[in-house]
Amino acid sequence: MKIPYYPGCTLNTVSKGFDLSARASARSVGFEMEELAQWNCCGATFPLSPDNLIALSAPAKVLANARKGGEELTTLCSVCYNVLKRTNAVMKGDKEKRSVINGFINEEYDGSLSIIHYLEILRDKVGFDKVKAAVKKPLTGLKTGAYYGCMLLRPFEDRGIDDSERPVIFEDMLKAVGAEPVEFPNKIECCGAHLAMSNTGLVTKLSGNVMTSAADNGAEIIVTSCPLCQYNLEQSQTALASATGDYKPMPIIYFTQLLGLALGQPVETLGFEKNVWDAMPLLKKKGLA
Amino acid sequence: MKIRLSGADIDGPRVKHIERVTGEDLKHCYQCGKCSAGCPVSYLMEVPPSRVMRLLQLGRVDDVEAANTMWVCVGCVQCYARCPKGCSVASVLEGMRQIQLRKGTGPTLIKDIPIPFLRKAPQQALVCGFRKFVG
Amino acid sequence: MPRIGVFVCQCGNNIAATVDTKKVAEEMLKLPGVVYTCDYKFMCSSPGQEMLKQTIKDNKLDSIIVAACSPHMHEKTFRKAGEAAGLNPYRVEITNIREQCSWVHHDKTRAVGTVKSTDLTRMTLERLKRNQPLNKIKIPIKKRALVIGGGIAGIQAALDIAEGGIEVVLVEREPSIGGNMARLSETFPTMDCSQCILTPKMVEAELNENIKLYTYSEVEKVDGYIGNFTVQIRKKARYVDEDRCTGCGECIEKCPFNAESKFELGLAKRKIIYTPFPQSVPNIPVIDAPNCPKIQKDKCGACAVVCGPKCIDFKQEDKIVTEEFGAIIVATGYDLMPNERFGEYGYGRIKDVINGMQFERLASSSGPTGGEIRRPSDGKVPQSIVFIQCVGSRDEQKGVSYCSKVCCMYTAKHTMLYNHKVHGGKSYVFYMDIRCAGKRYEEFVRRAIEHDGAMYLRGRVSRVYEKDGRIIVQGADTLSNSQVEIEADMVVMATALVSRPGADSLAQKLGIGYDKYKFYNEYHPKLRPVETVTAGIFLAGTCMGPMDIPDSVAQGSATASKVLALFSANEMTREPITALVNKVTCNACWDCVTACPYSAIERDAVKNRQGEVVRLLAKVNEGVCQGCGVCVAACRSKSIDLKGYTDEQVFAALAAF
Amino acid sequence: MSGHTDTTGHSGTTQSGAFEPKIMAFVCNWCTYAGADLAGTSRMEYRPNVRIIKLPCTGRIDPLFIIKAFENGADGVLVSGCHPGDCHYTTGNYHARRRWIGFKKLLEFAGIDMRRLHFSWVSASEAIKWVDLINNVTDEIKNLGPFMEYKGLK
Ligand SMILES: Cc1cc2nc3c(=O)[nH]c(=O)nc-3n(C[C@H](O)[C@H](O)[C@H](O)COP(=O)(O)OP(=O)(O)OC[C@H]3O[C@@H](n4cnc5c(N)ncnc54)[C@H](O)[C@@H]3O)c2cc1C
Ligand SMILES: Cc1cc2nc3c(=O)[nH]c(=O)nc-3n(C[C@H](O)[C@H](O)[C@H](O)COP(=O)(O)OP(=O)(O)OC[C@H]3O[C@@H](n4cnc5c(N)ncnc54)[C@H](O)[C@@H]3O)c2cc1C
Ligand code: SF4
Ligand code: SF4
Ligand code: SF4
Ligand code: SF4
Ligand code: SF4
Ligand code: SF4
Ligand code: SF4
Ligand code: SF4
Repeated sequence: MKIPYYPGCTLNTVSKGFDLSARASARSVGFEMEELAQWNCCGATFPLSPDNLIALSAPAKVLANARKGGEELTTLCSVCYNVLKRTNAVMKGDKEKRSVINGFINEEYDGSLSIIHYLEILRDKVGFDKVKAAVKKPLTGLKTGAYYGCMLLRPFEDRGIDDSERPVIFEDMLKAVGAEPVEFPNKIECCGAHLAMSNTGLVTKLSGNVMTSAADNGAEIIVTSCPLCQYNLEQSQTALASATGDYKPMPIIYFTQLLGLALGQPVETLGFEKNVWDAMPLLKKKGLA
Repeated sequence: MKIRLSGADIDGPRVKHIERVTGEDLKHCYQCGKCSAGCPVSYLMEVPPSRVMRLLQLGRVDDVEAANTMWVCVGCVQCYARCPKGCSVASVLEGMRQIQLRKGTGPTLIKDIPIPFLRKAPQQALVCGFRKFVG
Repeated sequence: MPRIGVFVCQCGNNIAATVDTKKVAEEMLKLPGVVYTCDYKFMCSSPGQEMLKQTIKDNKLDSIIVAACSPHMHEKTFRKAGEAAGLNPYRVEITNIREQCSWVHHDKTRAVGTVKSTDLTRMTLERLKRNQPLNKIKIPIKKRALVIGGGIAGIQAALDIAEGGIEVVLVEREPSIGGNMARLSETFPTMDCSQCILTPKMVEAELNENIKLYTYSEVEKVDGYIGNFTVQIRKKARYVDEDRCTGCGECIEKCPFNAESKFELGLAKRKIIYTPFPQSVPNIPVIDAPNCPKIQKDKCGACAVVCGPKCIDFKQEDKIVTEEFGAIIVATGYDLMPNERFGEYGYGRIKDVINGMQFERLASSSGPTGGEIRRPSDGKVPQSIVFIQCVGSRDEQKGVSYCSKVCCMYTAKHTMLYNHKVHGGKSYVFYMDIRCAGKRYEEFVRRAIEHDGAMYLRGRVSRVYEKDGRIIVQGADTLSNSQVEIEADMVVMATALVSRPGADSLAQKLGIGYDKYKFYNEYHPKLRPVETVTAGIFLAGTCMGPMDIPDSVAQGSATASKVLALFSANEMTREPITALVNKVTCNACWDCVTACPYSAIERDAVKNRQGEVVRLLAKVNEGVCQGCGVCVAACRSKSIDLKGYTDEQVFAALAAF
Repeated sequence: MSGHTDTTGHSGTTQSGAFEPKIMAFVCNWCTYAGADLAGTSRMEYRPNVRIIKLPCTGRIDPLFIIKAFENGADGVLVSGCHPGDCHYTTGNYHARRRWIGFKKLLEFAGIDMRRLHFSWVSASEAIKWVDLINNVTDEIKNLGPFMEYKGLK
């Protein structure tokens, strides 16, 4: 099974580990991620004002190119997923906008692509039971907080990945690889997103809420699907630790890094070295690395 | 506080402009407050989300523009996802931000970006941030 | 040649002032078929009517026209007079020369009025010539009533009808009657204990000789029409012989297995052989077959061993009984919206987030906690409770757009009950509006706030989550314009009242309408609030939309009086203005069937002697047809016509215009 | 014998010789007929050119009725029933309306100027609306002049 894949700009650069571990894991469970021959940045934000069609031309271009290569498109980054999926809905459902946007990008794209997140492939196409069967090193005892953030789930009418209030897809994946998912209330609350640029105080507060919520419920490590979440959580831990004496920073990693580990990829290929808060001591302690 | 209401403000061109740019019908909001209740940055906003809707219903565009609300909104869409009436305060705020940015009257929040940020932050943060704050 | 008489009324000066009635009468006499005409001062007066009757007899008239006031005034009068003189009443036609002519055309020369009156009367004449004598439709009435649904609305209807000396069958889906009210603790606005006011009515329904209870039963099929319904009822297997069971409860006592109690909404367990609640009517247990090891795997059988009168029968099967009724009352009630839809409130994840009906059970002295407010997770008495109103109601995105009408009141009631039972307990209520418009309702809510200390917060809740063993409720108070956070021990959601699952399929069996939420439609929301478009079928209680007990009871009684009024005659007479299919030309396209607003047209078949279907054709059920004529216009092959308003008549009138 | 009788014995003109249109009105029994009755009991005055045919419901009106009315010399036709949602037969008037959409095309095809055909809703309490309607329609048809297309067909 080959599935066309849109990496997005972040995975191509700072978050290379996310990309590599995902590709390797895909091979272990029986599919191939085929990077689009031609792609551009999706714009990293879905414009909320409906008259802002210009902002849709970049993601529409991605979609139009992808459609030439197949009927499906997968991504890893939550933001790319959100932007592409919502843009696709516009291209499919709104004839007028479609023709304007197609005019901008000089294409004839009709919204017929289906956008599926990597997690959805694992759940719906591969099946978590097959993932489980492929596990070589079960992550037994690893108390993991799955942090969804906003973009995988909202807004609900375009969601696809799971119930926007009570998602379980991440936890199901973690169970399949033998880890112990930790339920924590802030798993669907915002990390502060792009305010990282203008208001670090605010980001520290919001990300801090996420992490204390996870830590209070016993998480030893947090997985995400979004480079921006990953960055914000990581960056906020220093301030958080100094503000509240009893908070101990924990590794914030991509879910594919854990997946890859469980599927038997060598730990050095998973990109853990890029993390600010090193995962290795924890993994070693648990006998996983 | 005393507000002098007039039809010219309530149905005025500025409100209509916001409705057109944002695609939202402000009348739909019935002031349940769910958006303000769930918004992660509501506590920081000078005018919380549900009040944004109310002030705009009253035609008080200036009051909303003067507040920090649209600049601290993180765009998490929680307000929209849970609004029982399907209103998107997120879109209203983004639209109002766009209006200001297009006019060049918005504050310049990202004059100087910290170098370490530039070096380490994911690309998407930059792209997104510039989109949100520069238009 | 017909023998037609035309009587032109002067109405004193009301008509004569602007219409030369004499001239109209003379003009009419010139027309073929007319053998007698006259004008007269007051046709409707006694001498006028006498003159009419005498003239009909003397001149052997076979049909007449009275040119006078609107048929809405005196059509009945003159049809009666004609009938008394031996005419078929439908051979009496009225021309309206007063409201349509003399009163609206004030020309003193009488020219305009006379011309128009002559035209109108001539048109009537041509219609009349093509008139068929019609006979009032007489429908015998089967004087028995069926009530579907044994909640308070259905029970009330059944009791009132029985009181009037009429037999009633009450069909209830569950093993006991009582419905939702049986679950309630105390009831607003007077705070009577629900069981105390409901149980006597349930017992009365059981003992009343005129009421036959079919519990654990459902309506399977409905045929016929007003006065003459034939209904099949499925009596589900109870596995207990109803006639012999004494209700001793031995079997329940000895049954070794448990299952979740539907009646207690997951807050308690019950045995496999059970009655839903102690005061069940009838007090006869049923076996929950899917969970009974004896029925499933032939293991156990303890109940049969202990039953003295030997009434347990593991082989019992469903039974279908067929009964006939003259009228049907539907009172199938409501359900609560499944809470799972509201993930943000933590339902399903947090054990102590419950709905209002579960709270009723906790507050009920016959409930799982004996009336003590204890939270489900650990049985502790909650020191603070957050009540969330409008959960699912007034929420067009995830719920329903309507207001559930009773939840503002019952939430206020809950805060009072809580305050009475848990001293020092604090209740918080998130509301959007307080909709308590009944008699003494506003006072009730103010009492909850002012006397029982409920803290009302205007706004919705957006998040409910657990932290350190407490429930954190994050909401907004739009009056103070701030986000509020409350640490609570329990959360009670006032979830929306919705229609019963399967309400639509029952409606289809009955041929009654329902709205997009599957609540049943009344005939007219103001003037015929308990009738349906299907004559003889009535609605009571919450199956038509959320309402409280006083309204449900009022409706139950209203339907009963409708039924008693219907049954006060031995047969019904109906206007014979109904549609009729031409059997020769009908080509079974069924256009009329789909067009008829009353489902009065059936797909019928002509069979040969061997009983084989020769061809299909439409057939109008006269008992149901209301005479609107929609079918006639719908039929492209002109194979259906409306008596009294036939195409031929209309064309004749047009030709005379 | 057809045509408005008038004092001069001529059809379609008054003594003064001015054109007086003939208008056929199909109305439902429950709403418009009662509304017209109310105009009468209130002694309102309106133009005398209209002749009413009462039907149980506008849903009963066969499009052919209208063609026949024109064939029989009508210069204008009026159809009026209950307001949407108020139909005595719950949905009869919806059926009627739905049929008109297709029917309009047919009428145009049959050479009938749509300005000669009026649809309206008049409830039992709308006497004034009825009066205005008749006056307006009469004046409009008067302006259009006699309907000649079908004259001579009969
Ligand atoms: C939490 C809560 C608290 C309330 N408190 C109050 C209060 O204090 N005071 C007050 O006035 N009102 C109160 N109400 C409202 C009250 O419950 C209703 O007004 C009342 O119970 C409606 O009665 P009903 O007979 O219409 O319906 P139901 O009680 O629902 O009865 C319908 C019956 O029909 C049966 N049935 C359904 N479908 C079929 C079928 N197809 N065939 C056969 N039988 C069928 C059902 O099993 C049921 O027994 C409260 C409501 C709620 C949710
Ligand atoms: C401004 C306003 C607008 C409204 N609009 C609506 C609406 O849009 N929709 C709606 O559903 N409801 C509406 N209502 C409510 C509606 O008017 C009432 O529900 C309804 O009229 C009540 O009818 P009734 O027969 O109970 O009382 P009434 O209409 O008051 O009739 C009582 C009758 O009894 C007579 N009477 C009184 N005492 C005696 C006596 N001792 N002996 C003999 N006769 C007596 C009176 O003269 C009167 O004729 C409105 C009410 C108001 C005030
Ligand atoms: S949630 Fe929606 S309806 Fe409620 S106050 Fe906010 S915008 Fe208005
Ligand atoms: S999108 Fe903005 S206003 Fe809406 S909840 Fe998120 S931060 Fe608040
Ligand atoms: S029958 Fe009618 S028109 Fe004649 S007198 Fe009686 S009320 Fe007047
Ligand atoms: S033991 Fe027998 S008689 Fe007693 S309740 Fe049970 S079934 Fe009825
Ligand atoms: S046979 Fe079934 S119902 Fe009877 S006692 Fe055993 S489990 Fe209970
Ligand atoms: S009755 Fe009150 S709580 Fe219930 S839906 Fe209506 S407003 Fe909301
Ligand atoms: S006249 Fe009306 S009610 Fe009767 S069969 Fe025809 S459409 Fe149905
Ligand atoms: S529409 Fe006419 S032809 Fe068709 S089934 Fe009905 S009566 Fe027969």
